[in-house]
Amino acid sequence: MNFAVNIGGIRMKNPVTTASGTFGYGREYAGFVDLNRLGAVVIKGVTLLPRPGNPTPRIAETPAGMLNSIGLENPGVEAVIEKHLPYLARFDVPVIVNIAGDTVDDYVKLASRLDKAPGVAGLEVNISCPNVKKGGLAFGSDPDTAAGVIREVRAATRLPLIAKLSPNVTDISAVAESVAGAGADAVSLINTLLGMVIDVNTGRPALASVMGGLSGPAVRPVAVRMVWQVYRAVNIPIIGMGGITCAEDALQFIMAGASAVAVGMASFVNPRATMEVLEGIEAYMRDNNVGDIKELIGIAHERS
Amino acid sequence: MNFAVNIGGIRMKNPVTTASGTFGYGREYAGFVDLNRLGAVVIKGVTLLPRPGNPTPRIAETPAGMLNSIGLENPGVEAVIEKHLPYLARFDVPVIVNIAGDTVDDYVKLASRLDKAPGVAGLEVNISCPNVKKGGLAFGSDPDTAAGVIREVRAATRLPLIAKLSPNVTDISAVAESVAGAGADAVSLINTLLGMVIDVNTGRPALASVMGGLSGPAVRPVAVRMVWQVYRAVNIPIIGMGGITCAEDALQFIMAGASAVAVGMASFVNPRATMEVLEGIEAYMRDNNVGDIKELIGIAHERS
Amino acid sequence: MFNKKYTIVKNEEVIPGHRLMCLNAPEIASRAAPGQFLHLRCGDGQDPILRRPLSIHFADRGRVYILYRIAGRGTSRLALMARGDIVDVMGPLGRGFTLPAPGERVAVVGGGIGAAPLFFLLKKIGKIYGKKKDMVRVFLGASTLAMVPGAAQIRKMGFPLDIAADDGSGDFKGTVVDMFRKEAKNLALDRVYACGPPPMIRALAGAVGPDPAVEVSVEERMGCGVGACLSCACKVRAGEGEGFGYARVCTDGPVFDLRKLVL
Amino acid sequence: MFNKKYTIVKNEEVIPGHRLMCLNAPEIASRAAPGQFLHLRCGDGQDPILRRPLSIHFADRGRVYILYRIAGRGTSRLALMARGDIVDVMGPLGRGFTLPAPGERVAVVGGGIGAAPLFFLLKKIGKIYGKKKDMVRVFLGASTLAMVPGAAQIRKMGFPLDIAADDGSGDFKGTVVDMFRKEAKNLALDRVYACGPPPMIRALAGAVGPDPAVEVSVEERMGCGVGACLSCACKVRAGEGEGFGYARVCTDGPVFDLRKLVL
Ligand SMILES: Cc1cc2nc3c(=O)[nH]c(=O)nc-3n(C[C@H](O)[C@H](O)[C@H](O)COP(=O)(O)OP(=O)(O)OC[C@H]3O[C@@H](n4cnc5c(N)ncnc54)[C@H](O)[C@@H]3O)c2cc1C
Ligand SMILES: Cc1cc2nc3c(=O)[nH]c(=O)nc-3n(C[C@H](O)[C@H](O)[C@H](O)COP(=O)(O)OP(=O)(O)OC[C@H]3O[C@@H](n4cnc5c(N)ncnc54)[C@H](O)[C@@H]3O)c2cc1C
Ligand SMILES: Cc1cc2nc3c(=O)[nH]c(=O)nc-3n(C[C@H](O)[C@H](O)[C@H](O)COP(=O)(O)O)c2cc1C
Ligand SMILES: Cc1cc2nc3c(=O)[nH]c(=O)nc-3n(C[C@H](O)[C@H](O)[C@H](O)COP(=O)(O)O)c2cc1C
Ligand code: FES
Ligand code: FES
Repeated sequence: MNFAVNIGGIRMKNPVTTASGTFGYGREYAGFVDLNRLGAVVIKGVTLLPRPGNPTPRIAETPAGMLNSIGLENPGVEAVIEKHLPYLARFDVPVIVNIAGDTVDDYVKLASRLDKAPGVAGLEVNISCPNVKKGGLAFGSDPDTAAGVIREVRAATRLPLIAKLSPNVTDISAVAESVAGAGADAVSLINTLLGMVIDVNTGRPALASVMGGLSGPAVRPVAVRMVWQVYRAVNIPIIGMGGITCAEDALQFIMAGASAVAVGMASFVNPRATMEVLEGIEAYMRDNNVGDIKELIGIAHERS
Repeated sequence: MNFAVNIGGIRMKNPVTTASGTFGYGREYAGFVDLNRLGAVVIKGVTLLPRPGNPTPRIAETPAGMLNSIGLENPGVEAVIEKHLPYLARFDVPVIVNIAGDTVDDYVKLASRLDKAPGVAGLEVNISCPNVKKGGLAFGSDPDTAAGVIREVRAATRLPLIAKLSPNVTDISAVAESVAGAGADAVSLINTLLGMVIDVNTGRPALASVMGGLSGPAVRPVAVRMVWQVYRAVNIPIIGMGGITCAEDALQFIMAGASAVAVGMASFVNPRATMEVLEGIEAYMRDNNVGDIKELIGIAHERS
Repeated sequence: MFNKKYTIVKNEEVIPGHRLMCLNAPEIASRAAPGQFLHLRCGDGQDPILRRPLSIHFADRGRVYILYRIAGRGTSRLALMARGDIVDVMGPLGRGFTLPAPGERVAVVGGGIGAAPLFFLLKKIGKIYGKKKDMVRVFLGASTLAMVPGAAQIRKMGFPLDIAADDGSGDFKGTVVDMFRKEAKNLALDRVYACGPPPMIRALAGAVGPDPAVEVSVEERMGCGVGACLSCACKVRAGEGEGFGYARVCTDGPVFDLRKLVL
Repeated sequence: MFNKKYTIVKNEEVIPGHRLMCLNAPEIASRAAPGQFLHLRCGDGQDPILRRPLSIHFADRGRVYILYRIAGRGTSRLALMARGDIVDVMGPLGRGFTLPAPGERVAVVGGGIGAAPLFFLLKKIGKIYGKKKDMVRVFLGASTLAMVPGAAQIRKMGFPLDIAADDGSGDFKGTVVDMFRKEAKNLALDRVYACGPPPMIRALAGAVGPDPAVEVSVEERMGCGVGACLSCACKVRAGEGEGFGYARVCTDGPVFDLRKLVL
């Protein structure tokens, strides 16, 4: 059986990767998961300078999901290159760095810095983070601005570029087409849905930052729908994510058109979730005589 | 204690109403709920002519929610006026008719027909239904088209108008402002999020119509966030809905800025959900010495 | 129509992957009719969130029984419950079977777990027919003999029972409809009652001939169970020719005249 | 650090609204240190979906104990579980308390359910101190005497215990920090260990004086429990002056040097 997929130039030995911000820098889960067995590791979003992140509470539980407003806490790109990439280089797994900026220039600087760093297989350009004041979400909400970021980043690096799209838009296909046109090698979706919880005992928002990003099984139907729509709109590969907890969930994304899948908050609940997804996909393929994972990508379109 | 609220001219004795399409025409739940105790009844969406609705399966269960693609099955406005409004007229409860059309003209005809029908307290203009091919969602996705519908309907009736907004937009405040400017007396939100489930055993979409509308507790954080945003954008009352199952859920919406709340799919799970929400709000007010429900509307904005 | 919490008296495996649950539910038991169903919550949280419709397998002396196949998330949770646990139940819901008049020649046809509601129907028919149970023929089908629910009880009630099994372990090798087709020719049936998966119902429609009145119980995904949400639509003929409309399985059915259905 | 399913040996109410759960978890028991915590799933579905962090109350002979307050959705589900049920546990997680060297004068201060992890700490201190348990003072506080968990056992272990109760039913009427402030003056403490709600920790910071080393256990909402998600941030001083950064309660803590925290 063949599980290998190629995500815009990143060769993954299987389609299972991690959602940025939910798997730290890999080492946090190394006690539970053999990192060599992952298709790729996508690390926590990195910015040019260190960021402290938002005040707490940063998370709130919601029905079949959670809100987060971490606020891109990270030690900055230099520290990531120094401290975290060398650790990951020990493993036989492509490392994808998720980058975030306040300005287009931030993204460009990050890309050209990481272009020269060893051990980077590709960049995931986060134009969809709902948890920072400037930039982030704003870039991803409009097809033209989104394309602007990708175009500039494209010029700054030869690394494979994955544009991470926001679900908080009227027409995700339009954004996907636009970033594909601007040179993205792949798209990943979805980032979190903007949401909010109020603590009725205090009458205050449950998160210190008022709003946060909703993820988890609750959002999966929205995510599968968006993958479906984007598959029809663009020809570049899709990394699907949003509420994947098991192989069946992952297969929904693959059948909707994703070439790879990322496991997000499910790792918090089950630290071996990535491995169980992988093993479950293998079992499904065995049981259904599917010789190559590529045979499953997008099949629901033919059957609907 | 005072529970009465006024939703753009509709006097409700308490803030608890039903979400269109989840409470039939009232009579289906009359065995479980004393309709006289509801703040208002919002009935299933009605169109000019009868509609058969979509093929089955029309629903799929999702984590803490469900997808539906009923496709606005209804007997048409004349049958609703003849068969269903007279039944509801027996009760001491304002009846709000949810209207849907394929064209602006459909909405106008519906509004002028219902303007003359007895027993209609107001119209909820559904510019956000994801389950019909033309119109519906399309009207609600753009501030200008949305305003266009409301402006024409406004000219056709003196009934209070509630614009029902779609969450499938980049900027719900913009749509809310636009319909308020066009003459809506209130807004209701949210309608369902567009979603999809794939049955991995068949490789086919679980719904016959491929996509459907996601509702239930899963979407509540998105709905509360949108009510919060719209409260800051417009001065007309808001009916909040999306995953309300109990008083605590309802209070989140009220504290975020909703003057009334609608119970949707929770009635399927617990046919007395509307009554339990109402009783729970009363208990909360008693326990917290709140003399008037209006004191709670939007308080989270002051406290954040 | 009630919505109450009832105590489980029993919840036991009867055939592999199938359980019989007995509830202490006097209000429902005294009003239930064959073909009606219950709408149950499978646990007290939101996982799963929707209720599950399950036919009334039998009701008597304050107790209501359901016979269910462990099919997925909801029924798996039901299967974990034990004597003394509480279940939130709406019921009895829907329109059941029209009972036969004494003297009518009747066939009762069930496929797999579809047989669940037929047991209650047979009990009522038994009361109506008294000693004349040989005017009633029962045909049940399954993959193998051991998977036919309640066969012994049906025989004990005095009904002639024929079992079709795909693997030849029954009285007939093949589907229950094939068996029915073969037998029915000679029976001059006035009424047929059937319940089973959609392919079986379609096959039956082709096999049953124009004479008997045929009632079938239909399954469709349900939201509310009370006619409010229009989830459970099933296609029924409207007017002459190709015209159709949708009926609600939960309140217009689940039992329908087979000839009114668009299959 | 393990993630396994363990069997419940006991899950009993010890004080109103609080339960003591004993798990048969040998891998965890043999590695656990005072101040570390477990991250538990409260049920096998998605309601609630996140794990819940609970301190290790005690661990010995293959068994691990947690003492928890029924606070909401998750702990209510835990409370429903019974002997023989299975819980999915990650642990032992986090950095625990630095144990005292024999001879150091120690105070252990707990507020409410905050006392939970201190019991395990006292067991270890007891081993280190042998007969010299009078060099250790234990101060616990609660609304009323009956709400102090484990008082009898702590006395049985041989530690001098003072109880502050808001309603005057204890040795001192008022908060545990007020009692501590009054007593500590005369104690020339080398180390203080504390655990309790944030207001108590803040009050303690004002009461403790510059001399003793002070370690406190901090609570924050958690996602992963292993340092990956950055949910559980707590403010710690960085450099001199006003500067601060965030530490992760789950892996940098939950036990922190009080003077490093920005409260
Ligand atoms: C009127 C009626 C009577 C029924 N009587 C019985 C009975 O007596 N015994 C029995 O074993 N089964 C019966 N069924 C089928 C039973 O409802 C489903 O097997 C059950 O809902 C599956 O739930 P699950 O969570 O275990 O499976 P899942 O597959 O996890 O269910 C997911 C969703 O699909 C729906 N669903 C799945 N299968 C069916 C189905 N066949 N029909 C309708 N909805 C379905 C569920 O309600 C749920 O919303 C009946 C169905 C109907 C409509
Ligand atoms: C390191 C650590 C050790 C702890 N040890 C204990 C202990 O030994 N005994 C005990 O009774 N409690 C302890 N707590 C607090 C305990 O985790 C919460 O009471 C529990 O998570 C509440 O969950 P719930 O579902 O019952 O309440 P809910 O209010 O329904 O919880 C909703 C959400 O808020 C979070 N939450 C609620 N209260 C707290 C809190 N105080 N701290 C962190 N997260 C919270 C929950 O984890 C969940 O994500 C500890 C917390 C931490 C961080
Ligand atoms: C705690 C947390 C932190 C996250 N941080 C990032 C981030 O830094 N960059 C990013 O692009 N996405 C981030 N995400 C979004 C996830 O990568 C993913 O898109 C989203 O959570 C949906 O997947 P899930 O439902 O499986 O969690 C974060 C999500 C969570 C829950
Ligand atoms: C089965 C079903 C049918 C619905 N039909 C309509 C409709 O006809 N018109 C409309 O405006 N909204 C309709 N809705 C949307 C609800 O009114 C409501 O906006 C949505 O379900 C969110 O509320 P909930 O999460 O409480 O269900 C329908 C929802 C469901 C679940
Ligand atoms: S299940 Fe709602 S109408 Fe039948
Ligand atoms: S809980 Fe995830 S970093 Fe601490």
